[in-house]
Amino acid sequence: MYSDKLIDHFRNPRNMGRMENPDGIGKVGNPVCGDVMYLYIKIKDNKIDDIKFETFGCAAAIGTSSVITEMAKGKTLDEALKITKKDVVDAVGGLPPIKMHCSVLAADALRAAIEDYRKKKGSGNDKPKDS
Amino acid sequence: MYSDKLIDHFRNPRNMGRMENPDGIGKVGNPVCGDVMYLYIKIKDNKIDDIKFETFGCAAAIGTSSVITEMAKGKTLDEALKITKKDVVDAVGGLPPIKMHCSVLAADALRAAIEDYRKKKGSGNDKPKDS
Amino acid sequence: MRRVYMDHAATTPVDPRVMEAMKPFFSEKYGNPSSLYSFAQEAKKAMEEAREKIADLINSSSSEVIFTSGGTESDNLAIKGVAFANKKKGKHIITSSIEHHAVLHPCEWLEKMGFEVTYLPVDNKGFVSVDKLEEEIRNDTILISIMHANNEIGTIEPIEEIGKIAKERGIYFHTDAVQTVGKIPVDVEKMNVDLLTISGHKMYGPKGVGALYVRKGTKITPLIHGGGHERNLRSGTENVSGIVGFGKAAELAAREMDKEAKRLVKLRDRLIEGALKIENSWLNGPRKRRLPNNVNIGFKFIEGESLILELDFSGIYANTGSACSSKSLKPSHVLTAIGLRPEETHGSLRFTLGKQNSDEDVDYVLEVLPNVVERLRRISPFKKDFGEYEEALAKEQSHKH
Amino acid sequence: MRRVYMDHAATTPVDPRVMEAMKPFFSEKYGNPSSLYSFAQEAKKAMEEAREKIADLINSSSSEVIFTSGGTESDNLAIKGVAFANKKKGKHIITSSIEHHAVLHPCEWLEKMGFEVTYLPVDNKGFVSVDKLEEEIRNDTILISIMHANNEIGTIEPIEEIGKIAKERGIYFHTDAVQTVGKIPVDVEKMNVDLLTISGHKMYGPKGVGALYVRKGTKITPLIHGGGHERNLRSGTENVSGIVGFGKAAELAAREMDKEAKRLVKLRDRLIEGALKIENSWLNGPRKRRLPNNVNIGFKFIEGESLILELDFSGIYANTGSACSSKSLKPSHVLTAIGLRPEETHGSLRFTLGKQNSDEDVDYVLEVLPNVVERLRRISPFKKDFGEYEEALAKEQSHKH
Ligand SMILES: Cc1ncc(COP(=O)(O)O)c(C=O)c1O
Ligand SMILES: Cc1ncc(COP(=O)(O)O)c(C=O)c1O
Repeated sequence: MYSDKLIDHFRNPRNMGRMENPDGIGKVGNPVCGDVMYLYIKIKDNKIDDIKFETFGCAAAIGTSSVITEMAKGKTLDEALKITKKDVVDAVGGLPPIKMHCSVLAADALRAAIEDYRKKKGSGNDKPKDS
Repeated sequence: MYSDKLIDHFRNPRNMGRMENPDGIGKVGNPVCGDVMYLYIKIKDNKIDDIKFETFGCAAAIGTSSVITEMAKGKTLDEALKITKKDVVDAVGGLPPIKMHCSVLAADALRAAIEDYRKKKGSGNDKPKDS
Repeated sequence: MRRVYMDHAATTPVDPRVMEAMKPFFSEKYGNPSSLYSFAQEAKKAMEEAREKIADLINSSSSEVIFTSGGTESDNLAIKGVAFANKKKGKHIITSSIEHHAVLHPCEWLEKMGFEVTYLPVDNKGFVSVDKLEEEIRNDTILISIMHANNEIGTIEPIEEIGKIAKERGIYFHTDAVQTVGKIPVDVEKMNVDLLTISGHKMYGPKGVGALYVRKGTKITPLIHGGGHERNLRSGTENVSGIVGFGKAAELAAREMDKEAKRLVKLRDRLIEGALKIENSWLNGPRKRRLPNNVNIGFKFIEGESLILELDFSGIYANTGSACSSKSLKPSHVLTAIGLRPEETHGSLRFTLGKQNSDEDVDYVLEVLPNVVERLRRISPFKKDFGEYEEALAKEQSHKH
Repeated sequence: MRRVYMDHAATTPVDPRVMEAMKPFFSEKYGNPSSLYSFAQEAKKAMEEAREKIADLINSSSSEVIFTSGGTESDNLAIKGVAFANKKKGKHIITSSIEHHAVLHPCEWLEKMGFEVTYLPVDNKGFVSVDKLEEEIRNDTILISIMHANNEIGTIEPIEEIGKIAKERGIYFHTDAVQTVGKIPVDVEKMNVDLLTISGHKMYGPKGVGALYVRKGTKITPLIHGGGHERNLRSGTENVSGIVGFGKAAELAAREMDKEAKRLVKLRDRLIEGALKIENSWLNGPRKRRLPNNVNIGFKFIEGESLILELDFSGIYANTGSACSSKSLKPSHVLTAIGLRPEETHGSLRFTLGKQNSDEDVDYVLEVLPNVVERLRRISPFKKDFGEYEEALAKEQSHKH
């Protein structure tokens, strides 16, 4: 059902865990539906310097969360925003049709985290950390 | 499906064949339905001295024809008339439910042959042979 | 004693290679294909491979193949499924009078449910007339179901032509191909069919498994509702070992069918010729456009069930359309439909050849058969003619007056 | 790696003795039971012996046992068959909200066909209330269908009592006994049932075969029409090998079931206790009146599909009611019916024990499970409560204003 790549990310998730004082958080999904992703980012020089995730959900949800953290890390925010659900699917070596929504969720989580960062920065509520 | 007894009568039918100048003939059944029995009898001293059958039909029809000739042979006409379909069924060691009508046919054929004989005798059309 | 099985239209043995393929799926790879873990996914994978093999054999896509429990269920699913799903469009169904009961009885049931069914007559060889069929099409015709080849007399129907008409008129077309798949080429595209029935145990696969080809986009209601298996069209835990065996059988058929059909045609023709040397006999069904393995001979003055048993004693296993051999005590509707008189239907004998049969088997049957017929005719009161009986009866009755 | 199959409610391996019994019926005794000759009658005889064995196991007469392709077909035949045959008498059916989809979906389909169905609620352990059921009976109620035991949470329903009521009121009563036959005693007389569903592959028989017990005199319409097999109630060439295997499985169950059930209860209880030591876990279903082999534990903050896969990596095969594992992406209707919140349904884990399982297997699961749960909880954002999520969400939103 799942590709070896996805299974690898599920078993050995990269960048997993909570982040203290993130610059942005993306929270997507709903526990009622069975998938929730939290994506935390730290920004430096307009690039994603660090990224972490926490996921409640199936193997596809966990695997896609993990893979998107790898994909996003080091990218500028604009580059990161260009990551599509298709990129995620390709990066995990494909997903069963019924699990496609997990790739959407992962892309959405990243976008939400970046938006959160930009919003905070813009509003000045949380001063962006530069060094 | 069939008892060994019936199969034996089917494979080795007793008293099979046409009889020349019978004293009575019983013809029952219908080729349209798939079973026809001809039963021929010769009477001596009011007893069935000889009996033969010809049958178009299934193994049950042939087997019950054969067995009833054995049962009737040597019996007085009144005794022979008492042979029931149940006697025939018992004599062939039972019949599948769907084949029960064959035993009826055999008993009917015997009855028809005796009636034929009595009718001919009574009407004098055919003089009964006594010796 | 020699044993000659010549009832391959009734069922076939499981090919040893099929058995070999099935074996692991009973007690080793026994997982439920719906389960998630790797162990069960092996079963799922094997099942999907089998689906590909069936699809390849009939030139369909594998997503159009729905596994069922056999030919009868597939026929029921096709006919009731299309009827229920399209009843708003119309209530009229066209079929033939020589279909298998697995088609006729669902049609009769649908009649009770308010549908209308036209049962097309056939000619004296069993062929449906395409013109007649076209005439019977109505505005509310939703389904045509005509079998690919008849199981009793081997007639191969003009399916491509019928399919073309159905397509033009936008009517769903189902064919019962139980007797043809794996025996002669079947191509759902060429045949223009929307639904096609297959049965595993008629093609050296196991009993209890079949398939229905359902062309993409066909509106059809499931017959068996439940867990949503088979794209929601047929629920129930899948018969994995059966499906795997069925797939293997399809793979073997695809490879070996052409050669085997040629071989069988020779045996068939020799058997037909030999049997027809017996006097007062005739061939039921056509000489051409006939299944490669079907022989159906009528014998006058004797009855089929006793023929079958007599042959059985010589180790020959054959079949008959005689009423006496059926559960209903009705003579074969197929033989009746091609115009046989009832008394003639009783004396029909069907041999259907298969992989195991050899030239020697045909020799053996041709050696035994004349004696068997002769013996039963000696027992029969009709030495010359069935008419004799009616005459005798008439004479008896006039006598009484 | 150790392999521990604990998904016996999904399917069971074929018992080697069952396989042994089936073997001759593939390529040797392959005759069609409908054929007349001796060779095919062997198959017929074996099939009838199997029927006796099934009948013995449920205390019915063998003529009341109809072979089908499995539990799902039997459920469909019972429900649609009684509905169609008795629609003049009434259009109302009573069932429960925790039936298998093989019962629920036919009921839903019948609703579309004009029938009315009452889906009884259950209590938080999964029990149907007999009083409530009695209240719902109407003058036009023609069928009650309540499962013997639930496949997800193991609840054994008060079938005898319900049967008594149905009998008094002259209403047909069907029970889906797929999870009980061969596991705990089933007696159609004591239970007062008119129809009872059995599935072969849940009791160490093969997949693709099942039975429906139909009490003599029950008015029922066939689902699959055709050649008139199974006393006209289920047509189609019989799956002889499957039926023979099913019969053998019944024979073995009759002999071994009691002892096995006692053994499983011990394993079950040990597994339940051990699993409940993991914090934030709970038992789904009752402690008493529970299937001897069913364990269903809920774990907070994690999701079942990933649990299943994690266990799979350790060679443990289990099941879940999580939506993510289902074709429909809907959470288990059973867990929902007993009152679980949606987010709780996702974390359910079902182990169903069977013949192969030993004390060592339970030890192994209890060794692996805590680590697996712990690892997934580490990945999960919900460390303390699902509520945290809702709170966070609410905070975020208020933030925006
Ligand atoms: C033409 C035809 N259709 C349907 C069937 C029924 O198939 P099955 O025996 O697999 O139910 C048969 C065989 O009995 C058949 O010959
Ligand atoms: C309670 C219950 N009913 C019906 C079924 C369906 O049986 P089968 O898998 O034989 O179609 C199952 C199993 O899936 C079940 O657990």
